Amino acid sequence: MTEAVERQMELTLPMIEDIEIAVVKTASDLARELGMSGDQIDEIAHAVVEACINAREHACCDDQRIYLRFAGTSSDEGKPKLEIWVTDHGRGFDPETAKAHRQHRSPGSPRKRGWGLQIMEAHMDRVDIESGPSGTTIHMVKYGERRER
Amino acid sequence: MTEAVERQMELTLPMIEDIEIAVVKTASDLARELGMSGDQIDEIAHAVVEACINAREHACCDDQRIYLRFAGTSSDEGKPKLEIWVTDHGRGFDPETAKAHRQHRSPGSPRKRGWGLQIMEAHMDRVDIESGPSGTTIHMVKYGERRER
Amino acid sequence: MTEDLKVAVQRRGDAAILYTKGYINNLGGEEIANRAYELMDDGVRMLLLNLRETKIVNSIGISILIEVIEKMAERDGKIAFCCLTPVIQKTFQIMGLAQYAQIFTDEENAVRELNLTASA
Amino acid sequence: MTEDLKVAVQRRGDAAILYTKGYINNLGGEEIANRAYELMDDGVRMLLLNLRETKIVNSIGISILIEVIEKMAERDGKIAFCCLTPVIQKTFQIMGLAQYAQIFTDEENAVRELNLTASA
Ligand SMILES: Nc1ncnc2c1ncn2[C@@H]1O[C@H](COP(=O)(O)OP(=O)(O)O)[C@@H](O)[C@H]1O
Ligand SMILES: Nc1ncnc2c1ncn2[C@@H]1O[C@H](COP(=O)(O)OP(=O)(O)O)[C@@H](O)[C@H]1O
Repeated sequence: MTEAVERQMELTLPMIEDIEIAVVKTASDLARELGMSGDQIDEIAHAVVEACINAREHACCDDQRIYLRFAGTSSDEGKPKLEIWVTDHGRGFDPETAKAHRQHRSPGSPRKRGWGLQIMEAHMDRVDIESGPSGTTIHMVKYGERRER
Repeated sequence: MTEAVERQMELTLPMIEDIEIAVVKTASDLARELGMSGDQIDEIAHAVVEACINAREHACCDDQRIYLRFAGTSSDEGKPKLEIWVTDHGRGFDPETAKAHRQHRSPGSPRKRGWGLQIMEAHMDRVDIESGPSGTTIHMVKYGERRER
Repeated sequence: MTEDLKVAVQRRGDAAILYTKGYINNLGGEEIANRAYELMDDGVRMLLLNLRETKIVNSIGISILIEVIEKMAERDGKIAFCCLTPVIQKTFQIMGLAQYAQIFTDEENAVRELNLTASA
Repeated sequence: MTEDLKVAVQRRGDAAILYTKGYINNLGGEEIANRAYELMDDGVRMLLLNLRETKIVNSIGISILIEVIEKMAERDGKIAFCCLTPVIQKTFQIMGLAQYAQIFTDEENAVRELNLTASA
């Protein structure tokens, strides 16, 4: 019998260069405590990096901060689960428009940008975007493997 | 006539290695906006570094976070002023005892540690410590030069 | 938090192996690009990027690598990668980079397949 | 945020100049110490630390530098510093380091005063 683990963490970080590394560190520590595998931790890391650089690059807000919330659970009953919310108080955007303009692999001319949302979706089990004139929240969920015993 | 500047910022940071660099960056940006000189900004930077590494090294708490608050003012009337609060929810300490055991420059055997509080005091205009079993807050104040015109 | 990208280069005749260590963000990508362009100016037409010590990348950094691949292709050269973590490899696939550059599991394989001559 | 300390060494006969770039924290201090011990093992007895590209230090990093100064003194060698920012110089004074090591404003002065021979 392993114990049930519950983890909560909230952070308010300055929007400065490479601040995503602090987020990666925090998310990785949490995911590890929940018993996620190395590759799963890496996927979470790559997803939060993209969410953070989007907040820093696109939010364009006076409030130069990124708000993070992590909630993790892990127990014998089910798969470990880590939820992450990345919020900025920036100008927001229309996710549908952004997705429509998303870059594709067009042979011969891979486009420069527009991969962030796709990377988040590819690495996480669920990505929801809530965005409006007072800011954006990216909500991401990752499930680990059921623990072996 | 220059405008009066008021700046407030609160952050909640993970207690991870080198997180003080994020604090230095934030404090430096604020101090610069208030019109402080390069050396004053550097002094503030060195003081917050020591406050943050103390929180990370000595707090020993489950709540692996450092709480920062900055409040800056600058106007034609007086000197620019930056106040910084560095808080942890750790085990606390007795500042008087710590000060009594503080290292001195003893020729031939400079001691390894015990300089943090002295560095903060040397670089800032005021340092107050509030500490108890539920944590520690270091409150520091720095005044800039009166602006020339 | 300290994740400055470090780059080391091993020249092998007309080819070179570039080793990265750390986070490939925009600055990291530019650092790699600058070194790659120096090598290209110096005649290198086969460049292997060994990412063994890179555990994390971002989409801006990788988009810069795509530019480097394109510039190398314009000069009829080739860029290949080796020693990617599974998640970086997956990211390369998402970004379509895997279409324009060969990816090898380890350096030995890459050196053999690409016929990289010994250190000159 | 990326502030990994970088160290470069210039050997000058029995002396050496060690250039630092970045934040001198515990890891940075240890990096400097390791390079200094290598040089000491290799016969260097006069070591100038040029901190021109270091803008920030912490008390743990500096306490490691104090250890290096002591180890060098045990071997009848000497460590000196140059190109400190005013605030780093002040920090050195607070920590008493200024008593055990000479501090020069610029490298030229240090090289002249310490009689550092040209690059060997
Ligand atoms: N936090 C955000 N605030 C405002 N706009 C955003 C935010 N995140 C994404 N966007 C918008 O969505 C677009 C697509 O984002 P993404 O897929 O990450 O690609 P990229 O960031 O490379 O442009 C961005 O170009 C931007 O216009
Ligand atoms: N945030 C803190 N929480 C608990 N104890 C602290 C804290 N800050 C300082 N202390 C105590 O005060 C002592 C003196 O601190 P300082 O002058 O910074 O020297 P050093 O950190 O090098 O020991 C520390 O050794 C520690 O016992």
